[in-house]
Amino acid sequence: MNDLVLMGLEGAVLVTGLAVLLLDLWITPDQRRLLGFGAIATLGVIFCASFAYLPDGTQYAFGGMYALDEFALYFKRFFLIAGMFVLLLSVGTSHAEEGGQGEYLSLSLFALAGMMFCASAANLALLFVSLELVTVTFYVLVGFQRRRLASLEAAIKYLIIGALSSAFLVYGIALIYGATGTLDFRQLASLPAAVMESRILWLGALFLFVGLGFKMAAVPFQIWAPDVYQGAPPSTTAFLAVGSKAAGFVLLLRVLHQTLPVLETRWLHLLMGVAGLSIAYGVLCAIPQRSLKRLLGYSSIANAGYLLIGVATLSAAGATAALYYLAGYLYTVLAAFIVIAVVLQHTGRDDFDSLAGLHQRSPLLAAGLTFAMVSLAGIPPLAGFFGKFLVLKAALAAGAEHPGFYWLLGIAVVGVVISLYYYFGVVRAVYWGTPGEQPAGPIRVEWPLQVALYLAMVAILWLGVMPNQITNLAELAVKSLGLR
Amino acid sequence: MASLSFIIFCPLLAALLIAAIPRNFKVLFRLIALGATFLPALAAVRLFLGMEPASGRLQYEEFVPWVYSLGISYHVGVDGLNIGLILMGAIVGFAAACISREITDREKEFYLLLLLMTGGILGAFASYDLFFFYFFHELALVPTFIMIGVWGRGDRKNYATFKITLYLSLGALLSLIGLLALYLQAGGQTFNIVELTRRLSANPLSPGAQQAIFPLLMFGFGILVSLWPFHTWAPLGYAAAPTATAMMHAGVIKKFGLYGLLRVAVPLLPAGAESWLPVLALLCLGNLVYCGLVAMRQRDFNLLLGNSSVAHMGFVFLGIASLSLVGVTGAVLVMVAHGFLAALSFALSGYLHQRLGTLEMVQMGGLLKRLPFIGTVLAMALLAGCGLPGFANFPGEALVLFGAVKAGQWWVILAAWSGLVIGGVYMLRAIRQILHGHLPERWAGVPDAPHAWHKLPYALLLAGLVVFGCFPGLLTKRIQPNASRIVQAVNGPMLAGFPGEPEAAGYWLARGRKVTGHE
Amino acid sequence: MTPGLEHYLVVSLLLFALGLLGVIIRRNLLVIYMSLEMMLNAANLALVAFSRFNNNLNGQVMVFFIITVAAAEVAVGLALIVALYRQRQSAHVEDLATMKL
Amino acid sequence: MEYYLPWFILLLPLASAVAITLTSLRKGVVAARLSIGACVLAFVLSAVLFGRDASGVTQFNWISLSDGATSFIADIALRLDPLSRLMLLVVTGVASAIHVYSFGYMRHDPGMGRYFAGLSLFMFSMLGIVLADNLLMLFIFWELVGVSSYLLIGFWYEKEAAADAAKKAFLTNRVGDFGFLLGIILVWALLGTLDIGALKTKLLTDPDALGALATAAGLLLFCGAVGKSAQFPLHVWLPDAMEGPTPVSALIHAATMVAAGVYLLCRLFFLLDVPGSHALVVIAWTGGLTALLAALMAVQQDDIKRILAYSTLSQLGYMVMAVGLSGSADNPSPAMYHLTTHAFFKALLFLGAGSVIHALHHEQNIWRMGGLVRRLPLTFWTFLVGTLALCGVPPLSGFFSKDGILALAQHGNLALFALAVLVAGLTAFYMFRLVFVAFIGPAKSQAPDHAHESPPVMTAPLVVLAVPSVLAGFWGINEYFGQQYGARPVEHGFLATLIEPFTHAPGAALSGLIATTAGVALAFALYRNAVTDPLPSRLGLVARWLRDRFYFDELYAGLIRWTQDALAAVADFVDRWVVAGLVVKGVQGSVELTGRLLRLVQTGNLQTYSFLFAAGVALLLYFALAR
Repeated sequence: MNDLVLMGLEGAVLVTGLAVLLLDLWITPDQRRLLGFGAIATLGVIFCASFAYLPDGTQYAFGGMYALDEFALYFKRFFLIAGMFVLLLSVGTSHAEEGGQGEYLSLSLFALAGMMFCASAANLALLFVSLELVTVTFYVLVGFQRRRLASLEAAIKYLIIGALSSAFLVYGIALIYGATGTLDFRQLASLPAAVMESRILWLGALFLFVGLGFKMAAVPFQIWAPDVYQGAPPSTTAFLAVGSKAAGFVLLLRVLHQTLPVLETRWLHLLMGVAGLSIAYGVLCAIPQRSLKRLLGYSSIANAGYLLIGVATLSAAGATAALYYLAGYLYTVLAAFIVIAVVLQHTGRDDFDSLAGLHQRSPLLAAGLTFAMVSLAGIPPLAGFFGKFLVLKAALAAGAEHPGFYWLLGIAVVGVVISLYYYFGVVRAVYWGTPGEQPAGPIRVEWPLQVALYLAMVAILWLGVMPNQITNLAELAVKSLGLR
Repeated sequence: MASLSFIIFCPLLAALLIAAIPRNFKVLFRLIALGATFLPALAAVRLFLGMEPASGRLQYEEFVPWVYSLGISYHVGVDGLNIGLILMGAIVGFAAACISREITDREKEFYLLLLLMTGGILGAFASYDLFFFYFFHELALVPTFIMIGVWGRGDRKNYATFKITLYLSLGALLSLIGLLALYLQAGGQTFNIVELTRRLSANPLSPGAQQAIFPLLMFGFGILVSLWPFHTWAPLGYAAAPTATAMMHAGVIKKFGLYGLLRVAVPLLPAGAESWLPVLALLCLGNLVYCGLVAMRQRDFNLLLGNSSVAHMGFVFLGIASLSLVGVTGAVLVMVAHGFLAALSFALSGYLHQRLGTLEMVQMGGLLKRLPFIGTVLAMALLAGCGLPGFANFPGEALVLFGAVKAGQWWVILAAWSGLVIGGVYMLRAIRQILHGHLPERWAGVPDAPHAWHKLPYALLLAGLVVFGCFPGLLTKRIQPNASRIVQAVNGPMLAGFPGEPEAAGYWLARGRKVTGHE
Repeated sequence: MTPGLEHYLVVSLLLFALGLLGVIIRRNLLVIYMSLEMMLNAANLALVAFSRFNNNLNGQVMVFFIITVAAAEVAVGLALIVALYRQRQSAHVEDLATMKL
Repeated sequence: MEYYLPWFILLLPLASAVAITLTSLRKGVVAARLSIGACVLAFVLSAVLFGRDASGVTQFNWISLSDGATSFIADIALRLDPLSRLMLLVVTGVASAIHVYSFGYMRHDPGMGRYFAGLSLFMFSMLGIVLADNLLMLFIFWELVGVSSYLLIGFWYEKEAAADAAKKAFLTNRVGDFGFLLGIILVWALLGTLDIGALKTKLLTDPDALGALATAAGLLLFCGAVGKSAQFPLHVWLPDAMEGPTPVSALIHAATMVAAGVYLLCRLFFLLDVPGSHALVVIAWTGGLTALLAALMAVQQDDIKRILAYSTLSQLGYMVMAVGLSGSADNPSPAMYHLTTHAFFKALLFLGAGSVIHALHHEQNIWRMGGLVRRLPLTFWTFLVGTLALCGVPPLSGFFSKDGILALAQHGNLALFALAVLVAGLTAFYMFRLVFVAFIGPAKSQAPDHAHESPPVMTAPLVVLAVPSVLAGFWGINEYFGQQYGARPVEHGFLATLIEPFTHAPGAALSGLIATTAGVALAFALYRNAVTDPLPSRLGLVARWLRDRFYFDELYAGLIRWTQDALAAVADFVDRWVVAGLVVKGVQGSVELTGRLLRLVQTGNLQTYSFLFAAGVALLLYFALAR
């Protein structure tokens, strides 16, 4: 029973998902919105409930499969917030007409549950299952607009590359199991050093990293990201950019620091290389981009790189930086996708030209997109600045031991500068792009979206001006991971 | 009223207020902006007069911990080094708001950004915390880009926007890395400059670390100040910028890099300064001579001003690089003087551009006849720009030259040549082409500034130049104690630091702990 | 001769490599998908073999999970491929390149 | 009271300038009254000071910085000693006359307010130079006179020539100031103070304090004088400066400002006259050369003001030469003496020329004048007095002051003596050429027929100035200045003063007289009745060289074009095309190109994607396992 209580948050989300699925059968279409709000409200309750958990150290459930600590809670709250925004977004936009709102909602909730499980995975089996729960539901979510070829195409691409990465992941798990005879994180962590030297184990860990790298959209496993971001419905893309990426990071951090701690130093160079390549690739490819969603796809690759810098330092400061960065990134990306969703709805396009004159058609949307871009560009006082600040600080600190970080810093700085070029390109299109022949009537934003957008903007600003609370939480989380 | 936080947050909160007002109330935006810049200017004057001049102590301090775990706190105060800049910045901010009458399009956003700029840069000057120091500067910097992009002029507007954005961001990031490195090397516990100064003067960093960090700061800040050869953004950017933006950036925001060198880089990294400042002293010749020569060739008045502003920065670099009391004091004086001067010149060129529609100097001529007020002020500004006594630039530049000779830098000869002769050539050429000579038919109806209200910003800025030109002692006696400490941190036996503070190490941390109740 | 761990592993690796090769060079989505299944099964084989030679059952439990998840994946994947086929009358990867660069 | 008097004197004109600028730029008469009042009051106060023999220093702290090692104290410090007391009197006196004259001359110019503001500003700056007891303060006012001169030369800014001349004057002066500033900096670096009194004490106690750099320091300081006093090679601006209103030429470009260079040399004589310094030799020869060149050029000028301008140049050369020759006597008072008398009679000459120009409605070419004796009698007679004084005809003031210099030269350097005598002859020649052609000879155009004598407001100053031009030789000016340098004043009777030159150095006096007579005679022979200039046909190429001022302007124009302007062009090219173009655009372009190339990877084809994914894995394994 205690086990179930510890797992209560995920359980509640799953039950909500099932309830939505069932209720959807009985209610009339006009009530569907209410269903969505109900789900959101439930998530809100669950979010509040998450503060009732006060883990003293790490608590385990289900024979050590499931771990609950501050680290897991940090991410669960993160995912819950992401989930609430995504549901708001999907309720506010009407793409659900095609498939059925109920299904979309419940699938999102299942994906959310998967992510929350990821945060607590303490066993390779749970890692695999929770990750697959996320991935498989996302196959459907990406392809949800199945009459739109782009959505379908994105789904198929995501499916094939995702399955490929799953195969590597599974094989990696097999190899780790082969080398050590266990799937349990605690047992893995307490293995004698001799076993840790095994090349098979290292190979397995690398394969595992392939699977996680796919989730994070880090180079060289980034190839799917632009196409899928572009093709998927905006709410899905937002969830993909925030939740799915964070799921990859939460698992990576846990595997790095709690599961195979002796291998940490081996990871170092690998992570540094991947981080540098991700930043460079994402930033460079984004320069000529004209489609906003695709641009965010590339930007997501670059941001994975920045996050990986934090992770690669293998220090508490770095991990804290990554955690804070993710929090800022969450609101920033959500704000961007809320705007994109509305613009898509009204113009059917998401290229820069469709943004022209946006500041007249809807000052709110223009402001929201500006907030998002400025924050992504890492400019104070918004959240993106403090995130980059912390990441750079952590990298510099790590540079004392590993001079390679100085190179990484160089790439990061140049990356930021280049990224300004296209982020400001977006702002420019919003404020002084010349509108074409499209009707320039004002865009009415539905109130759920308005609320969501306002909340996201406030959060972006708040995180930037008052980062103290989040950094404190992140520090607690990192401490529970065993990092000092 | 005269608290520092009021000076900083009055414009920032006014910006929020403007954001909240619907865009129909056009008059209101301007009124709010005027009020929210006038009050800080007034307060800054009071602060300037009210501070204890010759002690070099930190005054009007305010301290609020912010992110305790990282050692970040909101800590503002004034001493001799920044009081001049704060005064100048506040006055220029007000003048820029006055001058922005020409903006008739999207006033709401314009004034909002202008206020952000003003508040941000004043905050940067007042901050004694590295984080806020940087944070506030970025807050002021970004509106520059947007303003150039939206309200800029000329067909090269877009190119200029991107160029200035990329350059300045690169500079800011480099300096950020440098600041972070400094913070980490000093133990990673506090961003507080006072505390850092104390720690580092007791326990200096290893020379290797200093020599590695100093260039980051030097080039980072240098790019922000258009250090040769990273200067090409400046003339282009200013030529494309709307008047108020050019005034604020060239006059005030640009000084941040110089201030950073003096406040952070040199006193905290004395060994680094010792080995890198000679490089700076050589590069500043690029500003002084090369950019001066380039300015001689410009046909567009704004490009001329832009290049001359770059050239003037060379004096400040030279003064800092001289590492002598006289030179450093002169450098600070030039910073303040150039702030007034650059703001004034760009305000005037903005007036000309608005009335004539062009700034091609060959098309002008004889305008003094039509514009007795503007023309006279312009002539005075240009003469001030070539270092005429009576205006604040002269004592500053002279002190820099004296200081540089004392430091044994023979190239001061070239600097003097640049200041006296090359500067004279292009400034007089401008007067000759714009104000003197025959008045072309097409400008026969150009109106002068009609009444006192229009004349106010120009008069205010000119007054700044003249007051500090005639009584530079007002500033130098405030600067001296601090400049002296900076110089002695590098050369002498005395430890850098702030006089009159409790000497116990960790005082600031303890203070922070007390306030937060944090363990 | 009784087959040792190495033999199983070699077979499993071969299967995995074959599957990967299939994914890369085949153009029909269904075939690609079958290749992917083959890769998963290669992992299953390895897991079972390891389980046998490590003398614990964790690996075999894992295999059940994998088979279950693979089934779900196949269900969703086939549905998507069918949906695509309905729209384009084709299941070839060349017809899936509207989004690029 | 004596403490405040010099401040009053200094600040009165400034107050007037500020008041005019702020209130009455458009009200010319008010402006004139303010300005004249300030000037005359300053003159009265100067006379009071002079009468009291006040001396001492008062100061206001301008900038003061010091730490253990260095101290930099720049005070606005006013020094009263014989040199500044008399100079105050001379400057304010001449200026008062000229201010009054200007009121008549500029009567109908709409810019009169601006004119008087400029004049007052000039007075302020000039008095600052006279009173300065600090090198930096000296430099400040040095620059300020430069700018007021700039403003006044360019007074008629709509005239292209005036605007150009103003610019040229300012920039040429700037070149000299460049050296001056370096000199000040050098002196400060070597001696550690800017205070003139302190410098003097330092050098008295330790004459070798300047060391090996004594010559360099002296010459750099001299650069300032070269610029302001228009010595060769920076003499080119002064003739052009005649584009300004004539009273300005009289005040600034004849009597006071251009003499400031000489005053500077005398003020800082203790810095030049140190053992081991060869600066004085260079100064003497520069002065001599300037005197000769300018006199030669004056011979072939046709513009009445330009002739006077070259004459001024030539006389300034004389004074500078006198300073240079004073090394042995340690007393440059002859230079100051000549400066004083020159101020009187040259101001007189310029005002006379102004009266002529005014009467002829801005006709300045002497070959379009003639017969003005009858038309402008008062102007003629005063002009003649000035001319005679300038030529050094006894017993007029110029004779005594010039004789002092000739005696110095005879005593010190025979080559320079010969040169000085030659210049004296040339002076007499070109001045009487002017007098004969413009006043006495036949009328050469219609213009003189309608000429009328100027109003009393203009002629009165002429008379006032004529008095000292005649009598200044008997006032013991030389001895007064001598006190400054420790010379014992000698009491002479009137007669003794009159014949003193012939008893003291008869050779010099006689040769000067002979040269003057020869000059006048030659002028009489050539120009008594000339309608056109006979010299060009007789001298040919030489005359052309003289007329075209030895092509110095062209030479400088070329020099600037091929050095500074060329450098500027190169720098501009580099900035535009290499730094901004090649480097910045190159970096930008290559980054963008990389981006465009890199994204070609995203083909959209699933097969490529899975291949790249697998390749990525392979790459990862290679790097992770191979090492």
